[in-house]
Parts: sequence; C-alpha cells; structure tokens
Amino acid sequence: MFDLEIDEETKIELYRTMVRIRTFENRARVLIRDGEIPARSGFYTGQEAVAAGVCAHLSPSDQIGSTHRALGHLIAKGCDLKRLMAELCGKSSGLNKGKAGPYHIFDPSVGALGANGIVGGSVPMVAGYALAHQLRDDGGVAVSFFGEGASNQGGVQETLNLAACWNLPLVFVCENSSPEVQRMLGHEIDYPQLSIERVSDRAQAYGIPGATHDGWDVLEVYNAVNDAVIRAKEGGGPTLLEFKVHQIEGNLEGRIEARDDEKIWCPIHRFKERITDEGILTTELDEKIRDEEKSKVGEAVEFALRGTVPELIEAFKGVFAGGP
Amino acid sequence: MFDLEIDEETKIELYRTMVRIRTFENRARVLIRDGEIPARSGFYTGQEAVAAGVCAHLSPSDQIGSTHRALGHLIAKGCDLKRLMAELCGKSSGLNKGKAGPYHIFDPSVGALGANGIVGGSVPMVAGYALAHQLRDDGGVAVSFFGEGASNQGGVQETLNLAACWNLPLVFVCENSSPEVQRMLGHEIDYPQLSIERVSDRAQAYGIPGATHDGWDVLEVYNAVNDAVIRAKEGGGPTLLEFKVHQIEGNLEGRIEARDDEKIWCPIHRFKERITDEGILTTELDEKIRDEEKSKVGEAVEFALRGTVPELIEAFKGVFAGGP
Amino acid sequence: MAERVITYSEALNEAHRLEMASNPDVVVFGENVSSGWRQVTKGLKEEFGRERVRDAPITETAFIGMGVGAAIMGLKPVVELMLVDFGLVAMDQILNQMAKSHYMSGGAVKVPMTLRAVYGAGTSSAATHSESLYSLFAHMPGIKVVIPSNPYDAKGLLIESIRGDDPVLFMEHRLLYPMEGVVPEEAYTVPFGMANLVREGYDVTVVATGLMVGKAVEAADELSPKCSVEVIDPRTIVPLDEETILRSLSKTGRLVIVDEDYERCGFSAEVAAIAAEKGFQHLDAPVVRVATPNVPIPYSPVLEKHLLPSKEKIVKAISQLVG
Amino acid sequence: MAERVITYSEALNEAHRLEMASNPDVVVFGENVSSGWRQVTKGLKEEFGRERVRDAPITETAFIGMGVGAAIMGLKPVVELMLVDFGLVAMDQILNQMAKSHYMSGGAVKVPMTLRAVYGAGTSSAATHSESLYSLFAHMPGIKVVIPSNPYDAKGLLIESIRGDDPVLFMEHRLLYPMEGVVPEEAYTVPFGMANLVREGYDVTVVATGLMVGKAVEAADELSPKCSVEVIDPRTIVPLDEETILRSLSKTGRLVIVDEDYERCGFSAEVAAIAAEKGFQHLDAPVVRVATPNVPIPYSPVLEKHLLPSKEKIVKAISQLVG
Ligand SMILES: Cc1ncc(C[n+]2csc(CCOP(=O)(O)OP(=O)(O)O)c2C)c(N)n1
Ligand SMILES: Cc1ncc(C[n+]2csc(CCOP(=O)(O)OP(=O)(O)O)c2C)c(N)n1
Ligand SMILES: [Mg+2]
Ligand SMILES: [Mg+2]
Repeated sequence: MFDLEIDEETKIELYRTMVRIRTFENRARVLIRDGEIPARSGFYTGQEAVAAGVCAHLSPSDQIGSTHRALGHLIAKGCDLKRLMAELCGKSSGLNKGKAGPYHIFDPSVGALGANGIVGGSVPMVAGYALAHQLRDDGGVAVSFFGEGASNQGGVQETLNLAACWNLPLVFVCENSSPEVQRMLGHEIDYPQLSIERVSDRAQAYGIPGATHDGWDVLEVYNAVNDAVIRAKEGGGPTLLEFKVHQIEGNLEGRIEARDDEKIWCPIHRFKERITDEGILTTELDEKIRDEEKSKVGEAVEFALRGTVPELIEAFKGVFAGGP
Repeated sequence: MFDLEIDEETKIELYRTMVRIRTFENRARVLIRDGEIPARSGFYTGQEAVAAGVCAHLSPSDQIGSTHRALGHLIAKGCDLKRLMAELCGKSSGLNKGKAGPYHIFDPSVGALGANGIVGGSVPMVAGYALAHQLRDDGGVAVSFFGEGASNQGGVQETLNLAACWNLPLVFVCENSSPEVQRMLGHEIDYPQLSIERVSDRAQAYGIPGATHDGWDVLEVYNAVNDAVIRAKEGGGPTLLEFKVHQIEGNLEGRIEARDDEKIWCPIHRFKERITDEGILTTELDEKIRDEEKSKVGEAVEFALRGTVPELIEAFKGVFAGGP
Repeated sequence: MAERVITYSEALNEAHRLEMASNPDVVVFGENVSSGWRQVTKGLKEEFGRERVRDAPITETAFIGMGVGAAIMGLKPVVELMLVDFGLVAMDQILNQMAKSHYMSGGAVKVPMTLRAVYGAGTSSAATHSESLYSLFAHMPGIKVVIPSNPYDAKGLLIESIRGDDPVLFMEHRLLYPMEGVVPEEAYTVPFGMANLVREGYDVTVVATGLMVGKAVEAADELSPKCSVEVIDPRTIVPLDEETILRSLSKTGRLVIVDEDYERCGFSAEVAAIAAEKGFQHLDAPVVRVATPNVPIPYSPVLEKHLLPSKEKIVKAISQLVG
Repeated sequence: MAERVITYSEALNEAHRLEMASNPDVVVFGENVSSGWRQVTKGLKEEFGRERVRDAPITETAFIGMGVGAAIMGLKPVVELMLVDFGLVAMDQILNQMAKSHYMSGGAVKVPMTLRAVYGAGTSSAATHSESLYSLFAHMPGIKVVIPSNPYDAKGLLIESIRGDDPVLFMEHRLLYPMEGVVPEEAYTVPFGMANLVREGYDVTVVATGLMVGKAVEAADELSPKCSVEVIDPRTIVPLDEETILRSLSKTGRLVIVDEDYERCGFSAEVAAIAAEKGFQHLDAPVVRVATPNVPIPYSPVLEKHLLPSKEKIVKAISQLVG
C-alpha cells in the first residue's frame, strides 16, 4: 500500500460525511426519546470514519451490504436523508414505505442493499452483487460490512471461501468493535468471541489479502480501501479489511464531539485536529459544515414528521412482486 | 512432533484394522449388488489409514463424530461388526434397529457418535462431546472427522472458532480427498471448492495448531494424532489435522489390494510393504490376519442376513425418549 | 401465608437456579447469558461459576450443535437463542440433529436439551425480530414445543423441560416477561401435553397460545355474559392435548383458534384440521382462525398492529360465529 | 405429427436450455451442476459456458445467499439445492433474505430467483435424505412453492418460475425424474395458482401434490366405478387455488388430502383448515389427511413404506369416508 495523495476537497468531503452521520444519529436519538421513532436500534457513533472512508471510493452503481448498525453506511453511500429519516419514523414517505425500519433498509438507487437484522445475513447476498458485476464485466465492485461478532458466523466464513474461489470483485470490511479497548477499559471477558486477535488474520485462510487498520483514522481507511477496490475492479478478487473501532456514546444535545475520555477514538475529533493542523479546516469552515449538515438533517426531520403513517391496506401489499 | 517408537503389536493392530475395514466394505458392496443392503452409500476405501491411525489413540470413553462415509471410522472405533452389518441391511438386530442406515449410525458403547447425513452436520455436536469432557475434567477427548468439502461449511468453521475460544479437548480431522490427485488425473476443475491448497492452513485463522500429512501413510497419521490427542487431554485445546487421501475403488471379489495404478495411494499396500520389509509381517501372518478378518466379516454377514426386518410398529416408536 | 407474586422472567430465572443447584449436569450457554442485563439468566454465572454458565460467540449453529452433543453425553444443556428468528441460521442442528438423533439411533442416544427462545411481535422490531415460528419446529418430528403463557406455567414447564429426556423448544414471548403471577418458591413441574382450561364457557371454544391467551381472556370478558367463551391454553403444542380441545368442542360446537404465528401451514391450521377430522360431528359452524396473515411483519407500528391478532379481532370472530 | 414424449428430468433440462438461450441473465449454480451425471443440468455448461453455469462449494448458505443478491441485481439465478433436506443449513437466506427482501424493502427490490430442490422418500435414504419439507417454506410469507407432478407441468412451471419476478422454491420428486409424458418442444408457461383437475369425480375430492398425484389417480382407478373420485393437483401450494378445491368440495362434500410432507402443521393441515373455514357448509363428512406421520423417515424399507402415504392408504381412507 502506498500513501495516496489525498486532495483537500476529498478530505473536506470525508469530514463532512462523518459530521453528517453523527448529526443525523444524534437527531435520531432525540426522535427515539420523543417516541417519533418507534424502536431502538444500533448506532454507528464512533465508527463514522469507516463508512466515510469506504464509501468515498464507491459510485451508486457499486453496492454495499450492511448490518443492524446501518445508518452510517447508508448515509455515506448517499441515501436521501429525508426518506431515510422518514423510514426510521415508520412513514409511508420512507425509503421503504415504513416497512423496513432501521434493520432492513434497501435503497437500490444508490447501491445500498441493504441493512440486515440477521448478524452476517447480508454477507452472502453481497457475493451476488459482486457476481453480477463479474458476469457483466462492468468494472463494478461490492462491499460487505460486518462486525467482528458476525465474522464468526458460518455464512460469513462460507462467503469468504466462495468469493475467493470465484475471484469475485468484493471487499469484505470487518468493523471490529475493539476488544482491545474493552480490555483497556477493564471489562472482564470469560470466553472470547474470537479465537484470534485480528479478524484479518483469517484472510490467508482463504488465500486472499487482508490487513488490519485503525478505524478511527479516516485517511488510513481511505487508503486501505483504495487498494482493495482497485484490486477488485481489476479482477484481482476479494480482500478482507479489518478496522478497529470503538463504539462511543452519542448525545441528545447534538454535540459533534465525543466526551473527553472518548476523544482518542473519536474519528471526527481526530480528523478535525489533523486537518485543522494542515490548515485545511478553519473554524469558519467547520462551523459552516456543521451548520449545513445540521440544517439538512433538520429538513430531514421535518420531512419525516410531516409524513403520514402508511395506509392500513399497505400491510398486505407487496408480499410478492408479481402478484397475487 | 517427534517420531514415536511404535511397537510391533501396535503396527500389526493398525494393519489389521485397515484390513478389517476394507474386507467389511468389499462385502458390503456385494450385499448392495445383491439387494441385501437396500441403498448405496459412501465408502471409505483408500482412506483406512486415517481411521485406523486416529482411533488407535482413543478409548471407548472418547468420542468421534463422523460423516456420510462412516464405515471406516465406525469399525476403527470398535463398533460390533455384526450389528453394524445388520444395520446396513436394515435389520432390527442392527446397531440402531434398522432405523439409521449408513448415514446415521450411533454406537455410544464405543463412543461412535455418529455417522451423519448432512455434510458438516456432526462437527458442532463433537464440540458438545468435548465440552462434557472438559466440564467433567475426565481426561477424555473427542475427534471430529470431516471432508475437505465439509471444511467450508459454516457450522464447521464456526465450531473451529468456538472450540478454540473455549479451549475444548477436540481434534479436528479433515480428510482431504486430494484435489492434487484429481489434478494429476487430469480432471478439469472450473471452480475450486477450496480457496487454498491445504485445509490445515485454516488452523492459524483460529489460533490453533494445524498440519497436513499423507493420509495414505498410517504411521504418519498415528504420529500426528498422538501429539494432538495428548495436547487436548492436557488442556492444550484443539488441533486441526489434515490428511490427504485418495478414494480408490473397492471390489466385489474381496481383494484387499487396490488396482495396480492405485497402489501408490493405497494405505494397506504401502503399509504391508513397509512392515514386511521391517520383518514384522510375514506372509503367514498376513494370511492369518486376512483369514481372521474375512471370517469375522463373514460372521457379520451371516448375522445380518439371519436378522429379521423390524416389526412395523417400530416405525412409530422412539420419536421421543420420554413419551408420548 | 401470603402467596408470592413474581414476574414471568423471574419465574424463569428461578427455574434455572433451582435446577442448576440440584443437578450439576445442568449447564447454560448462549449469547450474553452471563450479562446482568439479561433477566432470565442473570446471576447464574455468579452463583454457579464460569464453567457452567458461558457466553458463546454469535454462532448459533456451533453452540446449538454443541448443546446437542453435550446432551447426548448426558449433560442437561439449557441453550438460549436470543430470538427465535435467529434460529433460522441453525435449522439443521435443530431440526435434524437435535430433533432426530434419538429416533435415528434407534434409541441408542437421547438428547435431553432445552432450547430457550424469545419470540413475538408488538415492539415494532420488523420482519426478522418479531416472529413466532413455532409451527416450523412443530412440523418437524422429534421436538417438544412449549409455550408458557403465565409465570406459574413458565417455571413449571421449564423445570419439566430440563428434567425430561427429550429436546424441547421453549418459547418465551418477550411481552410476557413483566407479567406477574403467583409462583411457589419450591421446584415443581407442569406436565407436557396437558392443556390448561383457562376459562370455562359454553358457546364457543377458543384455543390460544402464549401472549394470545391473555388476549383471548380479555375478549371473553368483553363478550360476557352475552356470550360464554371457553378458553383453552394447550401450553405445549407438541405434544398437543387434543382430548381437551375435542371435549370442549363437543360442548360448544364452535371453534376459534388464536395464534400469533403465520396462518398458512401453522399451528392454527393444525388445530383446525384436527377439528375437521376428529371433531367434525361436534362442529356446528365453520372453524375460524385468528392468526398472523401470511405477510412479513412490517416495521411501522400501525401496519404491524393491523396484522397481528388482537382482542378486537377475537371479539369480532367470536361474534360473527356465535351471533 | 406425433406428439413428443420425454421424461420429467428431460423436460426440466429443456426448460433451462430454452430460458438460458433466450435470456442471458439466466445463470445456474449449485453443487456439481456442471456434471454430466446430473440429469437436469447436464449439457448446460457446454452450451452456455463456464461463466453462467458454475459448480459451487458445499456451502448452501453462501451460494443461496449469492443467488438472492444476484437476483436483486436483476439476474435470474436458478440455484440448485441437491436435496431439500440440505436447505436446513441455509434457512436464514431462504426464509428471511430470499423470502422477505421484497416486502421489507417496500418494493424497492425484487428477488426473481428460482431455488430448485429435489425431495421425497421411497429410496431407503433415511431421515436426512427423504423429506418433503415444503410446508416449512409455505409457512413463511414471501416464497412461491411449486410442485410439478408430471413432465408437462415441470417444464411449464419452471419456465414460469424463471420468468417471474418472485422467489420460487421449485420441488422435484426424485422418483418422478424417469416419468414420461407429452411435452411440446417450444417454450410455454403453466401459470401459478391454477390447480389441475386431474380427474373428474362426484363422490369425493382428493387433493394431492407431486408424487402423490399419481398415487391418488391409481387409487381412483381402483375404486372406479364403485366410487367416483375427483383428483385435484394444486401444482403450486403458494399461491394456492382454493377456489378449485372449494368448488369441488361443494360437489362432492368429502375431502381427502394426500401429502408426502409431515402431517403436523403441514400442507395437509392447511387444506383441511381451509375446508373447515371456507368449505364447512359443503362438508358432509370429516376431512381425512393421508400424510406422512410425525416421525423421522427410517432407513429400513419396510418401516419407511409403513409410514409413507400409498395407494392402499388412499383407497382405505376414501372407502371409509364414502362407504
Ligand atoms: C443470527 C443472529 N444472532 C444474534 C443476533 C442478535 N445480535 C444483534 S447485534 C449482535 C452483536 C453483533 O456483534 P458485531 O457483529 O460485532 O456487531 P456490532 O454490534 O459490534 O457492530 C447480536 C448478537 C442477530 N441479530 N442475528
Ligand atoms: C449440507 C449438505 N449439502 C450437500 C450434501 C450432499 N453431499 C453428500 S457427500 C457430499 C460431498 C462431500 O465432500 P467431502 O466433505 O469432501 O467428503 P467426501 O465425500 O470427499 O468424503 C455432498 C455434496 C449433504 N449431504 N449435505
Ligand atoms: Mg462488534
Ligand atoms: Mg472430499
């Protein structure tokens, strides 16, 4: 891996995507508290660098498969914020008419296919997205997001083998919610989930490249994914990338920054410091970005709240595409 | 691994076990042809060294889990030949009253638990056998047999991780029916089953020891398993052993030797040459062993044929152990 | 002495503790079962140690299969499936290995394993976190399927499951966890295959399971005294107490089945079929199923509610039948 | 011109070839599908190339899930499950992802995938190689379940499956493969949800699927002319042509369901339930199910035969009902 020269614009975009995700999620927390979003779900706070760094390499004709912690992936992949928020609120104006909720959102228009309520459930499907690109020879790529818990699931391990055997244009992205951090925090773990420290050490068991990176450093993510995407698009087959992440707390006040003790793992905080040092981000620009994202998310909330609940007859519709 | 000093008696026992398996299977082939065994199933011919070399280390209070190609494992583990043959013939005198057939034989009296019709299906269960030993701290061990095809199954890969996480006294034995031989024979393989050459390369992906050996050399098997069993019994956790095997043709004439062109992979042929050279096996002893095994298998066939088919009411019995 | 009242989840916790204390072969594993947040298993690790209470990796196939193997070895594993929906990744271990090993082996091995699974809709958790699915398990021979509807049954049925010799799928509706009821402190069992006559009546028989039992009783209350509703809770759907259902039918001549599982090829179909086969001479009117229609559970609370069986739907079904 | 006669498996092979030739999006994968020994898929690789016809590793979860993904991308995957029993290792991909993605997504994606599965008992293959299991898939919303009973239907229903927009479980009884029948050479479709009135009759309605259709007809032959038996083959159990069944029932007043799947919570229960709900006014006698009892299929041929539905059992059931 060589270090990419990343231009200022891209850096600002990466920063903006992370801010957007966090802003959106913090607002969603408020809507949950207020009962406007009818159920809790997993949040992506602290992991924004992974979604941002990965999806920056993808176009709408590339696909991702996601998890129960999908909001970051979906936003980074370009889902319309309004319809996304409306979906969380269970409105008919939602991306999926209020039927999906946080766990099953699909947005084919941007290649977000899809969130998944079953740990590891989306991974085999992503092989199908990659297969379609391979058969059509269209230079597309598919990315499969999953957690370190999911990495053990049978279907995930089967898909690693299959993708390698068929040389599919697929990038496996494992977000390892950092057992090392858990240990640092003194959490007792009687029996580990994973028999190894690094999920990426499994790559060689499938004969594919693999590496582990800090998921709180968006540029490290961006660089690593660049190589893997190029390899996939050029017919070099799949790669297994692991990013260590630490799930941090969000908040209801809309604060972008993490708590002080969490800042070392907070990708937004870290990247802000870096690009501020580099002179790319000024206080004014930062405020502008935050304001813009806040207002976009605000519009999304308004849109969602304005939406109507689905008509009852919708419950019975759409079990089959081709009737009856 | 150090080379064990293996005494003559053990060598003769290993040879005898292999001869027994092949003799038994060849007779089973005849019974299939004659319609006395009502269904075809997988045979173990050519793989005898693995079952013999593995099970020589196990006592009846150690368990194995097996596959759709179970006869070799079951015989080496000590199943009664008569009741085994009767089971294949679907008789009520069979090990499982004629309900199991080749794919589902269980014989807890010798720790054979059990054949399995689902590729990879027995592997998670073997973790349970190992868990029982661990909880009881009784120094027992469990062995899981599976093929290289099965090695990809989700449940198998999940169990590798679980056994490693819980440090279970378990030896994974993968019999790789030798793609390299397939290639030597010129078979075209569009898409490989396995994304790597050696299944044992997956061991490190679970943080456990692993190695690949020739499965046609019974002493090599015996040595490798010795280490793994000791490690498991001493609390050192699981090992993944891979043995390359070549499935060769059996015959209806009861010949022990393989066809000339198969002899290089025939464990019986190879071991016979070796222990003959070593002066352990004389022509007379060899004939004695073959005669003895032939007559034991002959008795098994008689027993099986003499048996009665189950009473019809048996069909409904035993769905539950505790009624109704 | 005042009778003690505890919740459904406390009753389940107590059943674990009593059986673990009296039988060292009882072991518990599943995802996060050692966590203090998990109502049913909390405190077990502290009381019985890390050897017997273990968190498993998120690999249902491996750890359910491990339960099957441990049971064959004579342990009494109580394995937790966080939600029954997640069992779909492990159906071979459940429907083949757990269910059939005893029969296939001609009785040579037994599988005394309890697979606990949380189930049920009503929390806007959408299609993969809201199902009942017990009919899938009941369809396959070899698994006893238990669905307690109240704290007393929960404790007694769980102890019966653990002590028994057979594999059991033990279904716990998540909305029942806070339900309170009188539960004796000592260990006791509730036998399988014996329905609970929850409420006597003469005009119509309602068979309901799990959370639906309460809804059926509410409906009966609402209709009383105009209409006299008999409510039967089978408690175990495998084995099923057909006799009690048929006896009731011979009295009422009318049958409504309330089932949170999907309708097609579901438990409600099975009870309707039994009525049509064995209770035909008693039937005075068409059988009615109030079940979840054949539609994945949607996220939207209004849509979800629209699909699920409810007191209102039961009242309506009974009224049309009797009225 | 003489009508062409081919076998059931040849009809299926032809359906593949026609659809693959006319639509480049049709792709085929599964275990050993490129082998010359596999009757249904043989020759496809040679004709359409190694890109479109692929042998997959023995990992049903991975390759069925891959089919779901490929279908979402607009391909038309025809995925083979060597035996339906093996599908149990992949039920999440089938019952959640394949079945529900269309609904859950609010229609944003479609899953036009055909999952072919061989099924059925009668070959002494024992408990994990002999099942029918279609009721498991029918229980879950979102999958169309197709069971052709003859070569003509096999070809027409497979083409309909491939051309359609929905996930289909396509069940092929292995003992039907050698069955011969007249099959047109060109492509044609048999629509879903339209039962086949296999034989007209007046005394009793027999609903049978797959291999059981032939057994029902044999039974009808044996009973004729003493008793006039109407035989209905639903062809697709999801969607189910209830109308044809109820219309027949209104004529005969008697219903026998012949189903190779397990009885409890099975397809036979569903049809009985429909009769008890919607056909009650027509029913003159109890409904009778002739299904596989709730017992794993044993290896012993005599035990296996004892459990399976047969001509004799159908004759007996009808005779008792009508006689
Ligand atoms: C098959 C299955 N088992 C269990 C669950 C319940 N569950 C939801 S999230 C989760 C933890 C997942 O861990 P990981 O994959 O590391 O993702 P993270 O939550 O850390 O992002 C579990 C056990 C599920 N949804 N699906
Ligand atoms: C889950 C499952 N899928 C498919 C099959 C069908 N099947 C039986 S044996 C076999 C090949 C197994 O290969 P391997 O594990 O290498 O064992 P070998 O036959 O080479 O000993 C297959 C595909 C099955 N029994 N179970
Ligand atoms: Mg994690
Ligand atoms: Mg093999």
